[in-house]
Amino acid sequence: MSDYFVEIDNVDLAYNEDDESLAVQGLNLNIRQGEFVAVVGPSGCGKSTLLKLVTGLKPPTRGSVTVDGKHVAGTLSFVGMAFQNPTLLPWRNTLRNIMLPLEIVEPHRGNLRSQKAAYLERARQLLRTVGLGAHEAKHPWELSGGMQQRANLCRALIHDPRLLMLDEPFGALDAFTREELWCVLAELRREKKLTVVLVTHDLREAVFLADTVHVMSSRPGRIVHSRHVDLPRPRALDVCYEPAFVEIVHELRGHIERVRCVDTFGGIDDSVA
Amino acid sequence: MSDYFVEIDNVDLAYNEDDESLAVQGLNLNIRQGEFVAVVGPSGCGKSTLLKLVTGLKPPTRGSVTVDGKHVAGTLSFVGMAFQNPTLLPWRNTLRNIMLPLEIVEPHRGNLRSQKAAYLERARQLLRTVGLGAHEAKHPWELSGGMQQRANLCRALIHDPRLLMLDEPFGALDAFTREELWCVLAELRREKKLTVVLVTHDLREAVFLADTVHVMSSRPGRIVHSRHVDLPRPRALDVCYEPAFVEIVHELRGHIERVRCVDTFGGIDDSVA
Amino acid sequence: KTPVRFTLDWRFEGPIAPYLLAEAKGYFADEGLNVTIDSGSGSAGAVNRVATGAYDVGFADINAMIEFNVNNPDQALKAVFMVYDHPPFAIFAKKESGIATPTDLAGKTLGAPVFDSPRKTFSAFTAATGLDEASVTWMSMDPPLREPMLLRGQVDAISGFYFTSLLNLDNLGIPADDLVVFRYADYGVQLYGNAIVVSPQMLAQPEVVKGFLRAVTKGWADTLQDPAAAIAYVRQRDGLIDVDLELRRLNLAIETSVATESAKANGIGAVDEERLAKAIDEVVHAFNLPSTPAPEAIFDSSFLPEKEARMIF
Amino acid sequence: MILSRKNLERYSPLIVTIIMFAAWEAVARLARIPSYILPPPSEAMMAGYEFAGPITTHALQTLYTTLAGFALAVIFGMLVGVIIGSSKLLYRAFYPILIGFNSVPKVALVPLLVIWFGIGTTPAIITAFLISFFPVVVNVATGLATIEPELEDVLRVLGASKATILLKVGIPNSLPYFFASLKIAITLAFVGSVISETVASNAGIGYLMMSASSRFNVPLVFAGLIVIAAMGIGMYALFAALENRTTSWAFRR
Amino acid sequence: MILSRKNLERYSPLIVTIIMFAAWEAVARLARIPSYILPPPSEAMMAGYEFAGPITTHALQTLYTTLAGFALAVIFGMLVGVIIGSSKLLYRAFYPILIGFNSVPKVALVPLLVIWFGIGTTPAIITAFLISFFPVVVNVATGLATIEPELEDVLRVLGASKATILLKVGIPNSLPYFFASLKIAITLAFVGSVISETVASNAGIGYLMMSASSRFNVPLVFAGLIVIAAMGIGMYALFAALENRTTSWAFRR
Ligand SMILES: Nc1ncnc2c1ncn2[C@@H]1O[C@H](COP(=O)(O)OP(=O)(O)OP(=O)(O)O)[C@@H](O)[C@H]1O
Ligand SMILES: Nc1ncnc2c1ncn2[C@@H]1O[C@H](COP(=O)(O)OP(=O)(O)OP(=O)(O)O)[C@@H](O)[C@H]1O
Ligand SMILES: Cc1ncc(C[n+]2csc(CCO)c2C)c(N)n1
Ligand SMILES: [Mg+2]
Ligand SMILES: [Mg+2]
Repeated sequence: MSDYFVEIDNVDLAYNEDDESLAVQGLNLNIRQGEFVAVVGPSGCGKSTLLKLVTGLKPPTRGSVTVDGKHVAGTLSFVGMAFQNPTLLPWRNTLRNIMLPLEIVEPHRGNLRSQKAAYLERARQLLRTVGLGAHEAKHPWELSGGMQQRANLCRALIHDPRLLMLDEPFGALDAFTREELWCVLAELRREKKLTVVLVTHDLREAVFLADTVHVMSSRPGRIVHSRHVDLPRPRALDVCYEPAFVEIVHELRGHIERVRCVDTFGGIDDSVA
Repeated sequence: MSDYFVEIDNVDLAYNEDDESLAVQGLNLNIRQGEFVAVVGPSGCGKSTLLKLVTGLKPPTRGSVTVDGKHVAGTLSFVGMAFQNPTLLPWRNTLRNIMLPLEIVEPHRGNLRSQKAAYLERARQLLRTVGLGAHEAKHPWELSGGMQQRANLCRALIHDPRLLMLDEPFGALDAFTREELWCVLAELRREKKLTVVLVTHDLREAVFLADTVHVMSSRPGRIVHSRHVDLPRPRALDVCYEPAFVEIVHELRGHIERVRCVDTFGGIDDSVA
Repeated sequence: KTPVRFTLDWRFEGPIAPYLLAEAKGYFADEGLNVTIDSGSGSAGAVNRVATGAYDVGFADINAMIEFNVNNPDQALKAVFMVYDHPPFAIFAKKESGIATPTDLAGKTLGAPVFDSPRKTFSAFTAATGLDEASVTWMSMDPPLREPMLLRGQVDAISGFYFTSLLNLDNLGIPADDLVVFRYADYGVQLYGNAIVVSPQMLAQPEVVKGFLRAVTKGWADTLQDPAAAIAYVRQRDGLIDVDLELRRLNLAIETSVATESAKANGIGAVDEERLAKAIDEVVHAFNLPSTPAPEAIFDSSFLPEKEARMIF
Repeated sequence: MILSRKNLERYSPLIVTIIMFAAWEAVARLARIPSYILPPPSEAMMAGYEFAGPITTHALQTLYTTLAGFALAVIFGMLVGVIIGSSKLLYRAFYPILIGFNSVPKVALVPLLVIWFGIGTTPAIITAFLISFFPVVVNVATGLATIEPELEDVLRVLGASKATILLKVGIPNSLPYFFASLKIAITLAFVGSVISETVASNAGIGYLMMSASSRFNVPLVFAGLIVIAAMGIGMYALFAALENRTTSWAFRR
Repeated sequence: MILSRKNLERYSPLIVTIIMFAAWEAVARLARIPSYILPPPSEAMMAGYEFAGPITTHALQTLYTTLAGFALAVIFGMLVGVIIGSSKLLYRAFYPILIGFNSVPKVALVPLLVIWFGIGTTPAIITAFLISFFPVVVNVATGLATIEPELEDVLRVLGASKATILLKVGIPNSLPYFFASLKIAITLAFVGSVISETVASNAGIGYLMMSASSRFNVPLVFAGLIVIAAMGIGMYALFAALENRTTSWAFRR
């Protein structure tokens, strides 16, 4: 048995059975238990698809995905996922949306009735952490875009998942809120020893948080470059201004630019192809 | 008559009639014809609300909104708006989603039948510009998050609106696509002499594109600082590395930080209040 | 040609052969009439259809018509031609139930629709037989349900038209020999049965009514001559009917309700003034009506063809 | 008297009802429509008043059978709707049969029911059930089949079972349409029980109407119709209140 | 013979139908239910074969009246649904009346229709219309009342009129439920026309059944029922095809 927690082995995925064009092709990615991985790449390259593959939401068309030593068939039950679009349930208010995973995932599901008060307090605490303490009774459509995104993040965290999948969780937040939440996330991860996969467009965010940053090619997506971030932990926000940090960001930037350049024949100007 | 195109005069807005807490309070903002305005501020402060006020989607609870010399009552018909969540119609494919405004806004509505081919070509051209040329037949759920956002942007532009309202139009895009679209937008605006209101969290984006950047306070939102950006036009992407540019970004950053500090008693940690 | 809308009391069955025959053979046309014949959904319903003006003429239960006239004097209809001189009203029970005389019905459960004429005139039967009307319990059900309900013992007896229920029961496997049948006419009940009734508007056109009745009389004459041939016209109109069954039904109707002693004596279509008065009294009593109409208000014999023409038996 | 918008909204059903009755009364009187065709509502009301006692008894009987049949229809309708709505195979397999069964007028089956269960309450309940069951099935099935996969994924990623997804997303998502189907179903349930009563029963508004019509008491028939309508509206008010409490999120505007 | 999943799906309605008929046949024969109560389907088929000619004529008549009434129901149902669904005031004002009206069994109104329109085609069409109109109203109104305001805003910001919003967002958004309502409505339309034919007509499956039942030709009654069911399924197949073409977006999965 390998010592990887997540293993993606030469995976292809076609969204439409009949459609030959693949969303990801020849995807290989290994993630160690407790590792914090960031995935970056041009828009539409297959980052969200990657997350769906790991969590079992989409079965691979070819290749295999293994999580925790087991072949992924169907979905797992120790995953927390923040989707790219905050898909909050419109008939639940914010607090009850956050509580949803507790109603589904064991052991919380069984304990929920007896320890209602404790769980409620935990949810409220989490809401406070992201600055939504005063908004727990609001329905999703009464929240601003950034507030929805924060609620979405809370929902991914509430049930203490072992594997955390975050799809651009801070995209709609202002710089300060965002940086604050970086620190919250880093701390949480250290405490609970979470394995995290973070999809983001913000290279600084990727480098600040991750142990390894993977760069994906444009569609059909595959990993074209992986960069280990060897900055010491815990990292303070000041690290962003250190030359080593800036250099990594710069290096990654270069990789993405190259990926997109190839892309000029298949991506941004794909009409030409 | 004043020479402002958009005048927001001491506006309050409460989302719930019975609810006393206001989303924006004492909001004042004037926009000249042809001006490019950026609005920044902490998450949930009322930026999206501001856009809804200007376009007439929400009538102000108190105060008045005037656009083009006329009091806003009901909606206008020369506005292009990209909503924060890309609300594409699920029953239309990407191309037909983009075409929607042409079916509604005069004079296109009247001409659509006779000049179908020309309009289709125009829509396709626009899709190519944002890199979606190969995806026109896809339905919204077959697009990645960033692709949806780009389609959303196209829909706001297709009908040559005089007033363009953009609510974080580039939030889900990678740095390169984003910067490319900055240039597209700046060029378009110069060509058509558009009046643009851009909501964003990216201060570099705001400074690069806007003539004036307004900083909003946290909820209830109002403009606490306005900064004229006097960098010469046209601006190349290199301008971002000029000291004058960096300084403005830094200054705005300070303002937002201050806004959020006040906020410690009502915002991020509003549970304490 | 004068259009005349004619509603039957029930489906296209044997006993209405004369009218279909008259129509098919052009007897109505000969009188300058263009008659359309529609099926009905009950002899009381037929009264209503004529009263409302939806139809000009109906083949309907005269007792129901009397009731209607008393309740709605301004739209009072008139019967102009009596068809069922003896009412086909009857009570049926299975022999095995031990019911042998009408008084045995005391304490039993009877089944019939609420609008069933035999049920509605039951008190005339009880008055004639000495049965205590209050001692029976009625169960209400759709017409086609009553025979199966009797068969399965869910009711002890049913009321119905003699020639209908008898054949229905036969059809279901109970031959007449296994049944006890009390026909109202056999117990001295004076009631009449179905008649041709017309609306007040029609009465204003005596020639039309007369012509209509002439044609009907001819139709009956042909039918009595050769019932089997008459059934063919029913079959022509409704391809679904069972010819043998309808022929039996027609013959039963003729035997028990049409070709009665008094009809043979006075010709088809006529009524006896005295008996009519008694029949009206019975109806008034049975339906608990507030007033008793005069016989002239119920039956108008002035449209009948000459007696010779009506002596067709 | 000038009504505020709010009061106008509150009293609008009453106002419309009154206007409708007034119009009916006017037409019936002015056109001199005889009361054995279409009695003016005042006459129907008077007949209703005169026979208030029996009407009440019969109405309660009808209400009872209707509600019993309706309750069965809701329970089984949801069950079948859930089964059909969550499996494409079962959807394809059973939908046509259901459609076929529902195209058949249930009156035709009442005689069967009467022979099996005897005259009285049971056939009425079953008829009400049979007739009102289908709309619930259709709307629940449609509600489930049109869930947005994105919402479903939120639960699937947590390892939720099909049943859980149904409970947490499927049902709430189709709730507005479930209520819409209840509104259709309750009216049909009334129709079903009344029809069954007209075919074979000694009690209920259906029997009352049948008996009144056989005595040419058309005003009483209409009184019966009005009573049914009133009961239908009463039940609707109940659902509307329930709907307001549970699905206001869907009608936010 | 092993069926592939795809073939299983394709033939499943047929398989279920056959199983159902087989079960019916078995029950009727084994329990020796007399054929005047519940004839086995084979007898019903034979009766149907025997009277194939008249059945065809009557079935065509019923199909005609049903489709005419149904078409009216769809048109007016959409109209009323749109009116009620897009104004809260009108919704509140007219919903109760509609509910009341629909709780009333339409059979009770057939005699009235006969008086006004005579026996035959018109009352059947009107009854089919009256009975099938309400489900369309309810589902269209619900579909419109539950549009997401966000989608609506997309059009409002362009200065679109209410009518345009309806056309571009309201209708497409409620299309799946509109089709659901059509499925309910077509079955009810059949019920309506057949019921009307049993009360007042010389033609149509309703007349056929009535005529057969008054002669205790119960197998023929059931043959009539089977024919109605078959016509209902045929109409459903038509809508299902239409639905597939227009609303596949809502059923993506
Ligand atoms: N439909 C609504 N009903 C009630 N409250 C609302 C509604 N929409 C927004 N709000 C509230 O109004 C405030 C401002 O919201 P708005 O969407 O304008 O914020 P924003 O500045 O756009 O934030 P973000 O950057 O997160 O998108 C928020 O506190 C939000 O909770
Ligand atoms: N449900 C779907 N059906 C068909 N194609 C899809 C579907 N979802 C995504 N795709 C396609 O798969 C490709 C990858 O999509 P994905 O959502 O993984 O991109 P992404 O990397 O997350 O992009 P973004 O940064 O814009 O969110 C895109 O080209 C998209 O069009
Ligand atoms: C009100 C009423 N309607 C129908 C029948 C049944 N019925 C069966 S046969 C027949 C006469 C046929 O010529 C009638 C009327 C009834 N008994 N009473
Ligand atoms: Mg994505
Ligand atoms: Mg916003």
